[in-house]
Amino acid sequence: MSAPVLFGLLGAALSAVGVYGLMVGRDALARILAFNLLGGGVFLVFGAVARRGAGAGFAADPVPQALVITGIVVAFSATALAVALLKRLAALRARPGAAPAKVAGAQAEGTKGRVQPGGDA
Amino acid sequence: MSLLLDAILALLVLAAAVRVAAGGDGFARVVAFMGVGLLLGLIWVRLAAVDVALTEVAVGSGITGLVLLQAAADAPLTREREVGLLYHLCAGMVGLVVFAALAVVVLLLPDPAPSLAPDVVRALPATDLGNPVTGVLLVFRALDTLLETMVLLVALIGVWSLSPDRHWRRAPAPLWPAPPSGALDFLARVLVPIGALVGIYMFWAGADVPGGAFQGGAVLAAMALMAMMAGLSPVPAIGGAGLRLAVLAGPFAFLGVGIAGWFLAGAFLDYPEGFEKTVIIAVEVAITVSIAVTLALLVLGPPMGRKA
Amino acid sequence: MTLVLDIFTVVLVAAGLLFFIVGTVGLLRLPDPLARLHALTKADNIGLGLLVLGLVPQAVVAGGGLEAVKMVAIWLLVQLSSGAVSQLMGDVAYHAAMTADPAAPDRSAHGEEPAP
Amino acid sequence: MSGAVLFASADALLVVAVILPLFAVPVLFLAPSRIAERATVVVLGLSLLVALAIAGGVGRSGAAAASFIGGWRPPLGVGLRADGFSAFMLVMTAAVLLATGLFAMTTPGRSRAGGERMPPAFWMLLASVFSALNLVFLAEDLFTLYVALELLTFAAVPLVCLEGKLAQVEAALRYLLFALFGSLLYLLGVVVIYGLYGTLDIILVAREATASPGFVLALALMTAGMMAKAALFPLHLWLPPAHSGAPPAASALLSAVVIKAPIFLLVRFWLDLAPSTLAVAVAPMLAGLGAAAIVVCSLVALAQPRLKLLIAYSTAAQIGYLFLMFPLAAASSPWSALAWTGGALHLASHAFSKAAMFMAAGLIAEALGHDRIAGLSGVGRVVPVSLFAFGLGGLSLMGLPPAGGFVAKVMLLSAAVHLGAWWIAAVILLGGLLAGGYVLKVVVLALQRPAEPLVAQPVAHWREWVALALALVAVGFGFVPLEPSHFLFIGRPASWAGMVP
Repeated sequence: MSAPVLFGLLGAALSAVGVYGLMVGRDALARILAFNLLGGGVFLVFGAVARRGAGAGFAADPVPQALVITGIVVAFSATALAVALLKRLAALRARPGAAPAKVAGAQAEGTKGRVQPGGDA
Repeated sequence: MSLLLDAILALLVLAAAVRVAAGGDGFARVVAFMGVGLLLGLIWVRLAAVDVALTEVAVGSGITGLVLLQAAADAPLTREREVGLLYHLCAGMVGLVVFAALAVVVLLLPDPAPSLAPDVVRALPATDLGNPVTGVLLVFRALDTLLETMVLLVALIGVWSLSPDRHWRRAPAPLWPAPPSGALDFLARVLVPIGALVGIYMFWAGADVPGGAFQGGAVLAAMALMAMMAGLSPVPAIGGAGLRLAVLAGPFAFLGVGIAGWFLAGAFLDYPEGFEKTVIIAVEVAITVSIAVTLALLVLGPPMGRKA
Repeated sequence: MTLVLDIFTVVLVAAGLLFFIVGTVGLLRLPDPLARLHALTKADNIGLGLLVLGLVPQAVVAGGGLEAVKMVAIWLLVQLSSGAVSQLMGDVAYHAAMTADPAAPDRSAHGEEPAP
Repeated sequence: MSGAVLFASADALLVVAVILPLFAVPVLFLAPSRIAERATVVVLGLSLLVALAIAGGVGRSGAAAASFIGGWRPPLGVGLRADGFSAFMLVMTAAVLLATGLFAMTTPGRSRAGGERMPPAFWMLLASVFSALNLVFLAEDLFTLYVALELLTFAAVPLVCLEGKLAQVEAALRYLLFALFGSLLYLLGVVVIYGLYGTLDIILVAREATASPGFVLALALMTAGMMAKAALFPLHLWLPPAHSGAPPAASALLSAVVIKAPIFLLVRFWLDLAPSTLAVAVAPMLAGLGAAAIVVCSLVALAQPRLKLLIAYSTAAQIGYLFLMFPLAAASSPWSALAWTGGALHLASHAFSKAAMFMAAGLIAEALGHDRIAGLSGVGRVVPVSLFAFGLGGLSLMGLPPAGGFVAKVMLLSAAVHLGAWWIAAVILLGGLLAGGYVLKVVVLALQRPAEPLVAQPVAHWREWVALALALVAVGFGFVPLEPSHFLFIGRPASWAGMVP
């Protein structure tokens, strides 16, 4: 077995752990973490593909490397957005008025439209 | 021998990943995840992808970890749902299937591997760049990179949109609620200038050796955040014209250069002959600034009710 | 000459690893955060220092002075950041212990009240 | 050739379609919102003209238009390509988004304090959604498509929770996680394809692809990813809370066009990328899920107590029809062209009718202060134009003449009958009956005499007319000829032959 194959298999394993985590994650943080593991696994498989494609004087195919860099930055953006939503959710749940009954009513209010965001305090 | 070391590295990553997915304390999981990121950085070096290794450590582990730590601190663990044993088994089966299928594919990949490396070698001299990865990012697949800067911008708009409209010119909450301690202050005073230098070097060297706008921008963002955590600089209000221009500079300078390419070189995102490297570096300066500012703002989160 | 250098490297790296092992055992075995930090900082400072010191001659022989300078710079940066971060973590752990103990001394002086 | 000539050429318009909407973002970032709002609507209008120009060019020349970014040809570079189907999607999207923009504009004379204005983020996200969708329809590169899908996700998710309420933020987070899961599964498939063929260009991959285990796995991963994004049963659970919780303008664009992007890509993957024998083998599975979506989600829609949730479940059901198209369109028979045309027509008429229905529901809720279906009796007297728009949109969903949905379903039905797929025919008919059930439930109630006098807020009439215009377009599709469309087949099968960089 060669290093690219070994790390390709590791990528497969990380992807599997990520998929499992996304399916069973009990809280949103768990699922965000699982998403990042899955991303790491996908990128690693791509890295193995890149290393196998070494040639023409390069130790690895540069195209997948560039794509993985793009992918990592996109995954970070996704994480930042998800965490911002998660924090907002935690803040809303911590409010005294956020009893379940009120939550159910929020939908009707929501359809009124044109309400200032966050204006339900 | 080196394969043995690689195998140990792989097992460490796997163990840390299982720890991340295992549940329990949020902080512990996030720290384990950052460990996965650092180890993955080593693996990328072993895969001869140093540019990716730098990105993985700076963005995938470092800044992502910072964001996740905030989530662990802010959101108490809420068990949003309880899943039964049967569901666990199903999910485990799905995971196993994913692993088995991917493993088979990895083992059966064609030999010799198809690769675009020869095409890149043929085309790279026309770009005057020494680093093939930068060549792919900024020349051959410039559209992807342009869109990636847009993705960051849209993500920032999305994060800001979580705040009420009236907060759109205010500042995000500081990352570090307690008053800064002496140790942090000292660390920031010494490390921020060094780190800023490293960030600028990473971007500058990226044309010819591993590094580039994304890696350099991430390091600069981390240094800005550190300065803010130590209280050396205030958290900026998001309404300032300078800040907003800095956020827009990268994507729209890139877009502008792309449109100029239509008139000067005959195709969108083509660079005028003889000036390729100059124009590419100029675009990279703008992108680096925007990435640094945008990443830092994404970490800081939506503006809060506080006036800066 | 190379033999002497090699022996020097092996001895120092082995000593460095010993510190890392001790530090790791301490991290796993010691009872509270402050004691664990105490164990870890030893690994970071002396362990890494010995590793770098052991490897510097090899780097000089193989690649000239620049590689050696880089390694020393890494060690210095780790010294700086691990020292400062240990301070911060110790601070947090200390205050957490104080908060958990009702008989703790006045804690307003430490200002760990979370900002609103 | 000089740059100015290139700029106006049909090929260059493909790039313009992608980048033009983005120029609304800096205006919004820097200018006061009143100016920015109008600037965005102007940009939306210009983009519609660009889409029409592309469609006109494709129709006139009878061949696909193409553009190579930076002059680099695939496999190294990225190619954009508009065939008949892409051009059709571009025009449809541009029209719906322009209507959405008009609907969301501030009523002249109403102050900001009245809560009448959409936040600036809405306009920026709208422009970004537009750009991302155009890229999805045009890009021939699998990784560029990944970036486009992520751009679409990041722009669409915050639209769900613009009002910042707890239920909306929950729905947005769930939507985001589903969408990200889908994106990564898709990317995993792309990685496998690169490992097998060393290229990411759809046309170049299709030329080499065989039904090898690796390629089948890649397609399976990409399909699963798109199914999660398209909310195909049983991955539909994120859709109803997200689409029903958003402000009406956002619901309209999410349900009408955003959801179509992954479906468009599935069509590309199974009819352009996959070997046809493989497509024939797999299509019945997709159709089975589609059938389940139609039956289950329609029944759930019938039971909904709120109007917007009902419409959202109806979207989850209507998506099923587009999957019923696959076995019919993949079969090598003259009838498959008719099925293909019917599928495309259904896609467009659903987009227009669903946008109209969400806008109408928003206006009804604005007038009454709630959207409980039980409390809708007599609302037809308060907002007759909105109710008419809702009814016309519903007509198309039911598949009654003369609406577009009718012609689409007749095409699908005749193809199904001639191809001997009786169960598909049965599901199409059953779905129409169920849609009739949930639409008529609302309309009949709304036309009743109210039990007690209704207290209603006035709504802006011109916004009612926007909804009605969309519904009329959906009905207008009912007058297209009942035959396979020539336009949709321009540029198929796909090839780069004859395209100069």
